[in-house]
Amino acid sequence: MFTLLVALLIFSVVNYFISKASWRVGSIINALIGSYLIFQVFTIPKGTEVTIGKFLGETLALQWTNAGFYFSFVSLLVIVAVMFFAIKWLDSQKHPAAFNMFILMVTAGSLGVFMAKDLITLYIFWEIAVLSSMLIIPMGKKESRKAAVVYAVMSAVGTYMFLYGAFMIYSRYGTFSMPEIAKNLANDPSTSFKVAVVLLIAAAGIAKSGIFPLHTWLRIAHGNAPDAFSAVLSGQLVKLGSYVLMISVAVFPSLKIFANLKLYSGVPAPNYFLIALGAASIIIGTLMAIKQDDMKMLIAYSSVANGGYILVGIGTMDPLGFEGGVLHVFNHALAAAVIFMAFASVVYRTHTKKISELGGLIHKMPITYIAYLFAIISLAGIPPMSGFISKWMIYQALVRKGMFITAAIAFFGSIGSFLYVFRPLAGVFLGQLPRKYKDVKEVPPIMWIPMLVLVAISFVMGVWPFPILQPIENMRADFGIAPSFKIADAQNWLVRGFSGSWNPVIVFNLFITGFIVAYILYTLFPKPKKVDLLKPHKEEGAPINIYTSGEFIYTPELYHYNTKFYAGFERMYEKHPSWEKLLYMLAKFFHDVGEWIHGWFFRPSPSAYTFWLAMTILIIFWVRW
Amino acid sequence: MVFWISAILIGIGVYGLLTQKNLFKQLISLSIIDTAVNIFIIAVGYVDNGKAPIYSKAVPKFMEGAFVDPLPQALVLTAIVIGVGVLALGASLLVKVKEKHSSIDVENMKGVGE
Amino acid sequence: MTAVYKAILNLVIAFFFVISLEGIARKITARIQRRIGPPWYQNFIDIFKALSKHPFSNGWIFDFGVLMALGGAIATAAIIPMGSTFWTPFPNTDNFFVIMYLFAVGSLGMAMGMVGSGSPWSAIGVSRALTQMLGYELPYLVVMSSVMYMYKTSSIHLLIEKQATNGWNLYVMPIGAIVAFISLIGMLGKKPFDIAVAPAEIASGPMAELSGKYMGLLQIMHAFSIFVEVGLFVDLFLGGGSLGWFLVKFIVVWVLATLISSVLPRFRIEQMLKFYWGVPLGLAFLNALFVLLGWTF
Amino acid sequence: MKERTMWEQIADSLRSRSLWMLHYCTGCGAMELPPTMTARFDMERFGVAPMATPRQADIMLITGYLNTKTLRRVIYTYEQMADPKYVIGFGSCTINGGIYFDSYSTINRLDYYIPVDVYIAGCMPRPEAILEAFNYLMEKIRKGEADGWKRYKENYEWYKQNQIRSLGEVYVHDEFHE
Amino acid sequence: MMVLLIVLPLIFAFLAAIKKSFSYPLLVTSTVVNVIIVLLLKTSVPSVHVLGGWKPPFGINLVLDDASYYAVLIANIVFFLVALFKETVGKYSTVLMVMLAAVNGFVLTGDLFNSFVFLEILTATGVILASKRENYYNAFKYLVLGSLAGSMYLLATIFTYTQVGSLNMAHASYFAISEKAIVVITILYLVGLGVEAKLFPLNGWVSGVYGGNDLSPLVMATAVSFAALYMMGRLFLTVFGGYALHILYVLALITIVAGELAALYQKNLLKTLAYSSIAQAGIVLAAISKSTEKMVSLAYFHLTNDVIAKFVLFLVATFLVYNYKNLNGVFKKHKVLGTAFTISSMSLIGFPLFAGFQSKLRMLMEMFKTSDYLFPAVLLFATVIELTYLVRWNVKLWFEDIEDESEVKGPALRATISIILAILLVGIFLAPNIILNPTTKVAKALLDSTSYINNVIASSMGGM
Repeated sequence: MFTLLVALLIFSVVNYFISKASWRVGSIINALIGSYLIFQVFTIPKGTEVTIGKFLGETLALQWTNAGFYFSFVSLLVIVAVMFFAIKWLDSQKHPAAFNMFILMVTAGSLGVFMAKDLITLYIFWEIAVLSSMLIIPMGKKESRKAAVVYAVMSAVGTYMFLYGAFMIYSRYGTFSMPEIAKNLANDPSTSFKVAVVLLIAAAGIAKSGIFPLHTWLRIAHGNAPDAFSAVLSGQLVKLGSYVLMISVAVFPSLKIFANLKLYSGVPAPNYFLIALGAASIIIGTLMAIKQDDMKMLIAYSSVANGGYILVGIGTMDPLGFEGGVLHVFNHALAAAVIFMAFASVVYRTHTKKISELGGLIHKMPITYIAYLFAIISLAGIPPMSGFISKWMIYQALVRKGMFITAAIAFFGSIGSFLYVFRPLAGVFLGQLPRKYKDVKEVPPIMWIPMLVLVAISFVMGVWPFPILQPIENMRADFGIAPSFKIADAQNWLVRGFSGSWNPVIVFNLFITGFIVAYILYTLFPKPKKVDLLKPHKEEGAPINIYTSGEFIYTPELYHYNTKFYAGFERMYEKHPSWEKLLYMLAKFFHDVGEWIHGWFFRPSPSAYTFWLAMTILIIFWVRW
Repeated sequence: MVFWISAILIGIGVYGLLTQKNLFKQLISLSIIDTAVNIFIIAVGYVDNGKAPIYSKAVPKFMEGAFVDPLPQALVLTAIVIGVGVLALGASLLVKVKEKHSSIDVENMKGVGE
Repeated sequence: MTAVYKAILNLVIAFFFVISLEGIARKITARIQRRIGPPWYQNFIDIFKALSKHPFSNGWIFDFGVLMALGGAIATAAIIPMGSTFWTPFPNTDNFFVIMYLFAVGSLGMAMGMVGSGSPWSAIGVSRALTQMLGYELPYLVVMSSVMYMYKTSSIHLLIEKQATNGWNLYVMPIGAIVAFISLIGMLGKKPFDIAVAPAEIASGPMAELSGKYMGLLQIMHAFSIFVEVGLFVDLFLGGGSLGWFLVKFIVVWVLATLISSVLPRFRIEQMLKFYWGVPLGLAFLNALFVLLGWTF
Repeated sequence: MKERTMWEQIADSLRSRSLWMLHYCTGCGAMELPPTMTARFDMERFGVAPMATPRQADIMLITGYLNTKTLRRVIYTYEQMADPKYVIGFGSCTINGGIYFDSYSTINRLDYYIPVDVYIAGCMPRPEAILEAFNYLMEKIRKGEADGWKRYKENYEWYKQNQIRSLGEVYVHDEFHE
Repeated sequence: MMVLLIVLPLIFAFLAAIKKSFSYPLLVTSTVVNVIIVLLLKTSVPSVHVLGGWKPPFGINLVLDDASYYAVLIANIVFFLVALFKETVGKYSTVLMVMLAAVNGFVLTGDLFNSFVFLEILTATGVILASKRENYYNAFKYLVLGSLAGSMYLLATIFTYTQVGSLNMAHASYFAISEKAIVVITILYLVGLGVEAKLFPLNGWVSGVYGGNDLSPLVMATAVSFAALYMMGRLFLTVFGGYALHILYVLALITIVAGELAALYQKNLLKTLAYSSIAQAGIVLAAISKSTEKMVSLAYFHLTNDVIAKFVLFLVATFLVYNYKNLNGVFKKHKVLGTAFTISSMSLIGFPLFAGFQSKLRMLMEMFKTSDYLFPAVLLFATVIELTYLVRWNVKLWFEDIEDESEVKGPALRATISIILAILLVGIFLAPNIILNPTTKVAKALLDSTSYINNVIASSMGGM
């Protein structure tokens, strides 16, 4: 495993030079390597352990666990799809060679994180992933430079809190190895220490997966990163955060650790705190996503909300909730990746990501549209896509636990997700095609095939979820969360909740039946006359042929509703307090302190220097005597 | 007594550095501090009624307390040299400062913003 | 196989029963307004007339949207238990959340197809409809969670069975039932909450471009939706009952909703949201609190 | 008249029982519609209901006079209605221009431009007359005689010619419409 | 032989003063010879050289132990590297030679007053270097602060003399000093050395001097800084046996925060780096003040990494600043320099794969072992801020759209040296022991004052 990672890292540099010669070759090689890696993750036997080396007397090691397998697999699905996508997409980019290098580094870093057995290895690979992704982000448009900095800082805040926590653990138990830490924590009498440590470890996940206090980087980073890379950011890198959150509540068995700290219906207080943060992210992500005009930022906020779902699910430590949260990782990864790739396709053709400048692209890019449509069905959690299964599990868990407020927030986020995913659907793909895009074409197959493949996977897993549920069940058994309780019942085709179940196959069949019945009805009755919505584009002087109150309209984009889509609702919270502004104020505060220090101590004349020298002497004497 | 003088001189120097707007006056203040330190050093080596540390008729052989300590005097010589060097360096710099910033008054200097 | 027959019966009842009820509702409204009103079968005529016309299609997504809407509604209507375990077509799949989300397929299909027609009126209407969904679903789902929490199951036929021993939820948790009923009116898109269609302002909103059979199919879909929505309320709060009783309760709920809606004017969209997130949501949480504390009848 | 199939007969009888009306109100005639709709006369008992969009409407009720500006809209809207569709000319303005007959811009005969199935004479016609017209139209539909929409298709060239002669061209392009 | 390290550059400097045109070749020669001498001296560690036959404590002695050897090695290599850049050195060859002598003397000397003299020479030459590119006012500020600090240093030395009766460090270390006196002495030394060691709030000169021209940061931020921080360890650990370290600790923590915040505010690349080097000095000082063998060793390990990284950063930054008006996207034209810059800054932040990671992480671990929770918190906070501005600069230099269209020919030597040093940083990550082993010896030498005294005393016992 370690050789694999090192080979990836080294090859990423080699690939830079290959890509310098011909970036297309480089990207094809990347895609092939990625495909090979997917194959590879299935072949590594579970429980394999590899020692990397020693660091300050502590052994660093990799371990292949069920959780690592699951997360690696999901990550690789997303990354490989993007790699294939990039083969063509990269010709719109300025730095293809560097992109090829860094995306391979991201892969290596992420896999390393999922394979890590101890916190320091995790940290090292984590930073590799952060560093390389941080260097891809500024390849985008103007705003992306700032985005990279914000991303780096937020990530660093979380990471260093993680590091602090890791060292606190080390100073107490003398080990970094996660299984041992789990054992030690379970027997530790000091509650405050355990709470502090778990929350500090979770901080990295909070920052990375965009949970409430540290969520603001998602908007700017996902919104401005190179378009296809946003798919990796949202679909994969954010999941590193979910992984760490899972470590902090599940690998360190919070139910055992905080057995005396159960707050409400068996949920320990620190978990409850995390759940509260997750709930806050759901609210913020949903509300902010609803009002975005920039489609990438919209989905960025949706990633905040979905990160919240994952955290809420995992945080309950209920078998259903945990499994739902972990499954939501898969669903959101695929959905977000497809959505961002679809947007990348749109931007690739139209060069804008403002919803208010787009419209009617379904006439020109139907395949992209289909991919987007199924992705949002999954994201909104509507059967028969797999997104529903995870949401269902999370709801079941919340209802069973009687966590009504959290449940209400989750419902709010879920219904809100209809609103925000529909906004790009209506604004970008449906409606009237602006005249300037009349010569836009569908993207080439190498770009849409990856999207459709991901969508197909999500669809199949929605109808027959047991292959993806099985690894999660294994994972749950590893963590000892009610291992006797079986959720996925493949024999009876059932997904079981608490005394209530459902059969995804029946639901799918019903849906298909309904569709067929509807289609039969449809064909029975008179054939429709086609209204050509593109007539004004084709024929000079033809008005659009839809209901216009008898008015003649020749400019289709005037008759397209995509600005302030939910104006009535947005108006209700337009004067909301902005956390982002608050964080900027904090940054400004540090900046001002810097200015103050600079102005008082560093800039002035010799007199001031003398003054400070004298003051130092005097103060020290005063303190000493 | 001499200690006090040197302390007062240091005070004067520091006061000058703190209050003077003219860079050359600051340099002079610096020089005053230097001198004060030198006086202090000399004072440290002084022994009441001590003679110059040379074997002479008065003090033909080494006697405790008869000589003033010769080492501080040696040190002071070096320190003075260094002080002069610094003073010269500072003064030459000030010439250049005057050329570049058209003044050696802190408040009137041009182009030293930031 | 019986499951299939039961599902077909569901659909047949949904079709004939609900469309008649819609006609009756028109009649009731007319009587309240001191009119004679159309005959009770007027809606059948309307639907078949619409189906017989020569429609316009605004592109394939328009067709697909309508099909998806109807398909989703049919699928959902097929799952709904009609008052008892016996009349539950799929006892393993009648999970509340499954129904709610399967139901959303229809809404999404409709929204997509209608916006796909290219008319801004439709888009505005859909935006309102979705916002409205945000309004009524929240208190409804909270109440439903407390019901499910109380009986420790989310399977609807089990909830009906539990009510048979425990008494109707209408009595057990009256506050919850009231909130659910208020939400039901919003769900049905009846009068105070029909801003989404508002014919006078936005040319009947989402339906602005629907002609002929599209309109007809959508009316059928609407009928199935009503069956699902009212059926769920009857199952969960009025204790279901045998098939006959189920239909009687269905009529009662429907008539009550019609009576209320026919005397009320229309809410603006943010008024609607403020209304739902005010008292009903508060009551829903209160109900949840009562359930937690065990203060149920 | 062609023999209708059974399905067409059923469809026609259904159509006659469910007339959705798009009313084009330019003038004073609109005043007569509220009483027609509300409790006093209640047109809904005949299955007639107002509709907001031409796509769903069966009848186009043109209340009042038309001029060259509004006729374009009427034609445009009429063409957006789904077949079968019927036109009722309401009031003498649609028949001969009414009291504005000699204006330079008034349209005197509506049926030159779109086929009218029923005219209601009078200035103003009372709600009773309107209901009578509906009933008459229903009867015509039931018999399969209300075939204005077919005539429009068959004589499309002729109608277009008339339209262009009076209007120049049906679709206008000027600074207000871009 | 070790006296040659001081004498040779001085002689060469005099020669250069006589014949100006030879000055640059003389500089190169002297640095090369010095490096060779240092390498040859490896075998004679530890040893004490007694000047002019005056045995300690009466005469001046030069002490070459593990600590001073390492400092001399670094300093001379830095001077050698700087001497390679003919254009940058310009007319300042002579000054550099004097400075080299001063640095070597400052590090090697075993005599307090002698160290004062070298410190003053160091300041004076530093001022001259700082005045390059008409940076007179900043140089003057440095002069005032430097000589003021020199006076404090001198005062402290004299106080020591009154207490110990000798100026020899070994003696000062050997004899107990009265409680009252040692407070005064250590505080005056703290202030005196603090200026050179960039201790807050005595470090006002740094930005002006480092940010003023293209030569002074290269030397001052690396060699001189290293020498000063070495002296800090020597005085406070060896000579005064760990006295006043808590004051140093507090001041160092403030230095870290203040330096980073000022750097965050700063818009000028060179000054940003200058403030960053203040913060790094703070980290080193804080680590020194823990006075355990591991921490001190890590302090110098970190300092070494910082010196390498800063050397590369300043090497690249000075080139950019003085060749382009607008720095946006400038690395697109100089990819190698850019890579070196990025690697060095990442190392400074402490990303894995680079040397800074090793030192920072080890330091954190060590701090936690001694259950000091404040320093790690400050260190991590500082790292976040450091990361902010360094990433900001990297992004700006790599990715912003180019505004200054002028094309300066890529400097091959600069690129080679910077990339080699950058690769060295990666190498240090992979094999940290190449630095850690020597720094562990440094720490041992600094902390073990008994053997230091024994060394010096032994030299006085034996004959010449």
